[in-house]
Amino acid sequence: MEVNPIHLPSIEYEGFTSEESAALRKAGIVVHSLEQIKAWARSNSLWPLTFGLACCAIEMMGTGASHFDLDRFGIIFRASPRQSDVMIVAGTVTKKMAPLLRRLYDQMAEPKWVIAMGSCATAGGPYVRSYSVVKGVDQIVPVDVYIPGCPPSPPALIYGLNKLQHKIRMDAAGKRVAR
Amino acid sequence: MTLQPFLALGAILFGIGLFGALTRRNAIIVLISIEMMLNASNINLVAFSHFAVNVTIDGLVYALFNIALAGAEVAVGLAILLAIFRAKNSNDIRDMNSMKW
Amino acid sequence: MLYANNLILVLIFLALGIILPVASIYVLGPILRPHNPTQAKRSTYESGLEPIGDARVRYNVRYYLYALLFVIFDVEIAFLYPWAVEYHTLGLFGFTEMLIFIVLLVIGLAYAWRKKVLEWK
Amino acid sequence: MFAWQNTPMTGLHLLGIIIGAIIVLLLVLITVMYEILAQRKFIGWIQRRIGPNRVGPWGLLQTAADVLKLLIKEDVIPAKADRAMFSIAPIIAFVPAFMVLALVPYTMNHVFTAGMNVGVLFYIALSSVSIIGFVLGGWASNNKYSLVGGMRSAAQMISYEIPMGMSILGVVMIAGSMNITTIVADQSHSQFGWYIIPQIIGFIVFLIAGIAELNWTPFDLPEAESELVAGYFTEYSGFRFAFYMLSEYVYLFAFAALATSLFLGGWNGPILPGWLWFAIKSALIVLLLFWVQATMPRMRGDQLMSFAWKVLIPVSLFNILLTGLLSLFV
Amino acid sequence: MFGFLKGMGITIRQLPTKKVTLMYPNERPQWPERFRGVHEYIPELCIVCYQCARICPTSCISLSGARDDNKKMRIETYDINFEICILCNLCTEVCPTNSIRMTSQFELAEYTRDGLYKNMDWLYHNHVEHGSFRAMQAEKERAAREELEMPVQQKSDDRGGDK
Amino acid sequence: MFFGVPITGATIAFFVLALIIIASGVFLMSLQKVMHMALALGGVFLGVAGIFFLLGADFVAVVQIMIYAGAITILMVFALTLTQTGDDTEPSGHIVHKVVAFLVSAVIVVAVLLTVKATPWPVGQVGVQPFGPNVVAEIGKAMFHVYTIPFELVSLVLTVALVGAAVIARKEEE
Amino acid sequence: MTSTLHKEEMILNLGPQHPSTHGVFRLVVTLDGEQIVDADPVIGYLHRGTEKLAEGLQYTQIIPYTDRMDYLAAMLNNYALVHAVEYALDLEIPDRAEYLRMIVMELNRVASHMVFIGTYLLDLGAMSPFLYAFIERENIVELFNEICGARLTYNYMRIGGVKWDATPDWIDKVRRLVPMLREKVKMIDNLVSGNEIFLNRVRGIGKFTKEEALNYSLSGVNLRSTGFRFDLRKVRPYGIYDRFDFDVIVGENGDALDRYTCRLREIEQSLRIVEQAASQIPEGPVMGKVPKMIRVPAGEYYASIEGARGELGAYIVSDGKDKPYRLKFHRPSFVNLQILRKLLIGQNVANLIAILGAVDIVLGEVDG
Ligand code: SF4
Ligand code: SF4
Ligand code: SF4
Repeated sequence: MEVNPIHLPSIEYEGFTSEESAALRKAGIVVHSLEQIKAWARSNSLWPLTFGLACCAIEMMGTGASHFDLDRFGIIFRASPRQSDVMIVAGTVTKKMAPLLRRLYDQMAEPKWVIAMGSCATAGGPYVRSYSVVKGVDQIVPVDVYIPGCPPSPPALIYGLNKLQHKIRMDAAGKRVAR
Repeated sequence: MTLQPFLALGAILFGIGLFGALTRRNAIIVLISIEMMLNASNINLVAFSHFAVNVTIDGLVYALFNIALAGAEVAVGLAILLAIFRAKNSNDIRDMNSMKW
Repeated sequence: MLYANNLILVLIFLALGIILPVASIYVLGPILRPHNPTQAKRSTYESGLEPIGDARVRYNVRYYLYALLFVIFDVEIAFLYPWAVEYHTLGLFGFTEMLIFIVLLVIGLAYAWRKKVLEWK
Repeated sequence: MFAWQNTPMTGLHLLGIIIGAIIVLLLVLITVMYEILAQRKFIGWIQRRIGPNRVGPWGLLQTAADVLKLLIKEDVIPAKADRAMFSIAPIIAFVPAFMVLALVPYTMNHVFTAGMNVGVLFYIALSSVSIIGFVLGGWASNNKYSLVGGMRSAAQMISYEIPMGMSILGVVMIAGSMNITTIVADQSHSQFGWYIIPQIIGFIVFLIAGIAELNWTPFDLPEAESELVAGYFTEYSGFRFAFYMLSEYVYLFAFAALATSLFLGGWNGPILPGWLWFAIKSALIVLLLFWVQATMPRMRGDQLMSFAWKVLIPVSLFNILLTGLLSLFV
Repeated sequence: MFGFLKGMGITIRQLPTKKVTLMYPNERPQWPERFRGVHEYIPELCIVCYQCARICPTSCISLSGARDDNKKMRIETYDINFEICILCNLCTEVCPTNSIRMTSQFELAEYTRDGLYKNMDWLYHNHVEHGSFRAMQAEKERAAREELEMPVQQKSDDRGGDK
Repeated sequence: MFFGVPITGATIAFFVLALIIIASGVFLMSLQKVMHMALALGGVFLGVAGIFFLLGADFVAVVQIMIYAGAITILMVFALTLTQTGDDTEPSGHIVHKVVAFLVSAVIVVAVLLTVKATPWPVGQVGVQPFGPNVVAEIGKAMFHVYTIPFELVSLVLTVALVGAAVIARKEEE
Repeated sequence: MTSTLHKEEMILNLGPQHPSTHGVFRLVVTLDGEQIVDADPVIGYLHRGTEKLAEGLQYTQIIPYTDRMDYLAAMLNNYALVHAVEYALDLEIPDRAEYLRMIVMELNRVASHMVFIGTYLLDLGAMSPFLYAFIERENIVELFNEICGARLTYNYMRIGGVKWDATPDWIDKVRRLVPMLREKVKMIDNLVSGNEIFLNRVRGIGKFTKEEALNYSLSGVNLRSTGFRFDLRKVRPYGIYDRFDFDVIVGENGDALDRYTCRLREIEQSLRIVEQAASQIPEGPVMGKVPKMIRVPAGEYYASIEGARGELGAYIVSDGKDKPYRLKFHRPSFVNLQILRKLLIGQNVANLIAILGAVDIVLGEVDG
């Protein structure tokens, strides 16, 4: 039977070579559901790195606080990159900070995701013309979700996090996330 | 089961400890080796007590005293080692040949 | 009553206690988890910076003093327990015996206290 | 009643207790998982928020997701770390925690309770073995936060082990036994009732020392997030980290069980079945700890140490003498 | 000596109190009328005066217009780059015709940066989903305009800006 | 039967424990990093505790775990961190020295082993409780009735050790 | 042989990514055991070049940038700039606008101190007060959201007035909020103020004297905690502060505990101001007569206000254009940070957090 390229995207199963994953992909549903269980666990236990850079960090703290309560989604902040799954870049990334940010990202254990919170992290925001600011954190680390705003309000951050959860699940199901 | 295996085990452990005490340079490791020898003697004490013709509790009490003294010995021994270490910046046993530091 | 049975139970718990982490870390884990150790990932974490110097430096003697006190007092506890179990039968004699024992150690503790061994700077 | 304790061990019996032990293991793991969820919920409520509620009904699957995630999370061993030690340290920390559970008398019929004569001391001895796991983990990571965290936790836990051991002495003196099962049984017909009554000082010391041993707020210095990032397990990821966490929560469980057995009469209680009483009492202890955690700020290292040596140890010694005098003349 | 007990009392008293948490994805936040979410833009009103683009501190508005048959300025393209827009409100403040205004829409997060570059079409349809006070008012205005038979731009279902 | 030894639970346990002890001991002697040695030391101590359990001396076993495997090992670890000198490997001695030491130890061990084998020992049974149902109580009785003076002396020794160790360790602080 | 101690010192980086450095602040501490031998603050990880950017922006356009300096007290930052410009232009501000400004500024001061109290206690290990403080802060933020449409970066003030008049029931809401806040602040205070653990951790820590504080040119609570009565709202009343009755809170010992209690009690004073302002507020316009294009006459101007963290000043050098030739902010966090090194040496790591937290810096303000 012809393999429909749209329905079977080229996801690589972790721990398998590409040929093996191809074979597994043919086998289909079983492995898919394993991947989906993994994605379920991962998306429901996104532990962000405690990493506030600037003003956005205050809104990030506010999101974690009682009024919006990130704990509802199983999101708890971890201070060590080894134990965190997602890096919420909340604030302005300066050129002085950039290598550190990259190192922290590198030190995170896989799988890992990045959320660019606020226009500063997305593209430099108000400081887009500044000499000392990196114009978007995607120049340093791969970003999964961009949340605009300056700062994004807590619900907007939650919206972004939900979108990331959606992406994790969609990736596991082999579907492209809706753009 | 007889007493012999236990005594043999004690002897081997003692031998290992002795070898360590003789060859090692790091004073702390020497101390560790001595502790192993003490442990070997404890095995013997308890085993003797267990296999004695009239079973007595004495061996166990001796072993307890032995452990207590070992604790005290380690505490003081390590304290002295630390003091020497701080004076000479070395814990090589060869550097500890004088009583004055 | 066969006392050994209790020991066997403890032994089984010990075995399970070892099997669980070993199985999950070394057997189940490698199948399920990604593995991609890069040089950068394996670098030591220190607030995002390159660490200055080695972590394994000689450390303050302060901690050692507590460990030392701990050994001595642990020994004391080891002697207190048989006494406590037998306290019913020992009576006043046992009480005085232990009183002497404790008082001596309290003197030691008081000395350490006075000498500011118990301070932590 | 499963009379395995009084018969010679046969193959069938062995199989029986192995299966039983596995069931206990699973039950404990599930309990611990819900302990964590309960912690998040309870503290959340105190903080006027909801706590986990979106994973599974009422968030019941939250911890399952967390554990599963940690299992499938990459396991990083830093290049500069001492590989062998780094791998083995969490196991050293976890195994004693789990072994302690063999001694907990859940019900009157002591199914799956090793009635060891040295029961109480066994707990103390094992928890000091766990400390080695913590300090070695900190050392092996070759990370400064870990090192300081490991040293701190070791210094703190050994300091509080002394008052812990001493506070139990009073109970042992009254019961005349170190066997936990015997102690619990004794409380049903003791002239004092539950031992919390004659041993109130001992209980308080035990509680404080136990909280400190668990690295629980306000004694959570080793993991002092605001200072040492994550203490001795800063460099740990994935399931090794999970085992550190697990050993902590298993100890929490064991501590609550021990407090229940030694001071609160264990399974004793009217009407309800014994295991339920046991569960209720230990749940109350656990909730008390959560409550304390939600309220207290953290102590400082030096204060923590002086508190152990200058307050708790003298008080527990005093308690021993008091108990001695009391049972001499009463 | 036992001052900490007071604290314990306070925390336990919070236990039964009403929880303040907003169950966001199920429950929508009640933003006030002036809330500055992402903009909406009504092309019919715009007179292409460039004031908004000029005041914008980050220069994230780009627009172009041309004269139509009636020699009136008509907007042709109007894009806001939400990568760098800081939602500062200055553009809406200076707009003489109120054709650019803020909505209470905050649910904007994209998987790509390009997705945050929003065109006139997107901005025009932005208000509809969220029936805040202001959006409803805008809807009313629009209805009034439609009665006056002002031409409305062709609707399109595609909101993506990354085309 | 295995080399003339009947295979019972106790025998298996003994051999496993002996293996643990000897392996840890040999590890201890052959390892290079001092921290690893501390860990191996813990293994030795725990193995010995297991032997005590096997011999029915459960109280001594627990004390062994508590003091040796717990307290003393922690003390060692602390001492080792305090005396780290950059490279954490232990300088190994001269090879001749080692050989001589090995011979001396081996001779002693073999001599003892031969003596042990030659002597007729009484035969007991492992696993039965030889010390009565409650070892702790027995020990308590013996210690507080028979060994009163040594007991008090121990407290004296401990006090002296406490004071002495504190003074020595403290001295360098100032 | 004299014993030279051979302890190796350990150099530890705290920050920039560290849970309790309040942002991207880096502190290189040299440790002997847990004792701090040396401490070297490293800043600049959030240097965004605000002042340079301001040279290319019109005065109105700079206002959003001030929001992002001390992002915990954006209203006060707004005011610092518009106040300086108004001072330069000698503008008349309508009364209602002034009152609204006072209300939002003092509320913002309360919110900022709330964050301080919350994060400080979080640093000290207490979780709940942090969340309680954030709940109350959220109430204030909601009010701001209502009056200007943003939760953190308000961009509310304009040269010559304020952007929005209050919504019809806004003033009422403020009036209702004040007693509630008062109660809740007391609650948060009760939660820890009696706690022995807390007191022992902050009492006598990070102490400095009046003279030292002046030598390091500290301002704000850091200065007042030593007993020096200096509050720009009193000594050089700007705006309409002279119409209100409030006290300047001073401490006695100049330690971390004093700084904590000073902030706590300042909340009370701020609430008093808010109360008075809310009851006196007149009707009227909220924007004064302002030229369409604001051009500051050539010259140099400096005006300062009492920010949430100390003297917050704006220094404008103008060449008569619509954009400043040079704009410099006197940023209190930056100045207050200087004393940190002195305070830290000789302390232990746990105290480090207590001291750093009590100085109360905001990195956006430190780095500019
Ligand atoms: S996006 Fe805005 S609020 Fe966020 S860090 Fe940048 S300037 Fe601050
Ligand atoms: S809100 Fe501000 S940044 Fe955004 S487009 Fe308008 S003026 Fe520009
Ligand atoms: S200011 Fe208003 S009218 Fe002028 S170009 Fe912009 S949107 Fe159009």
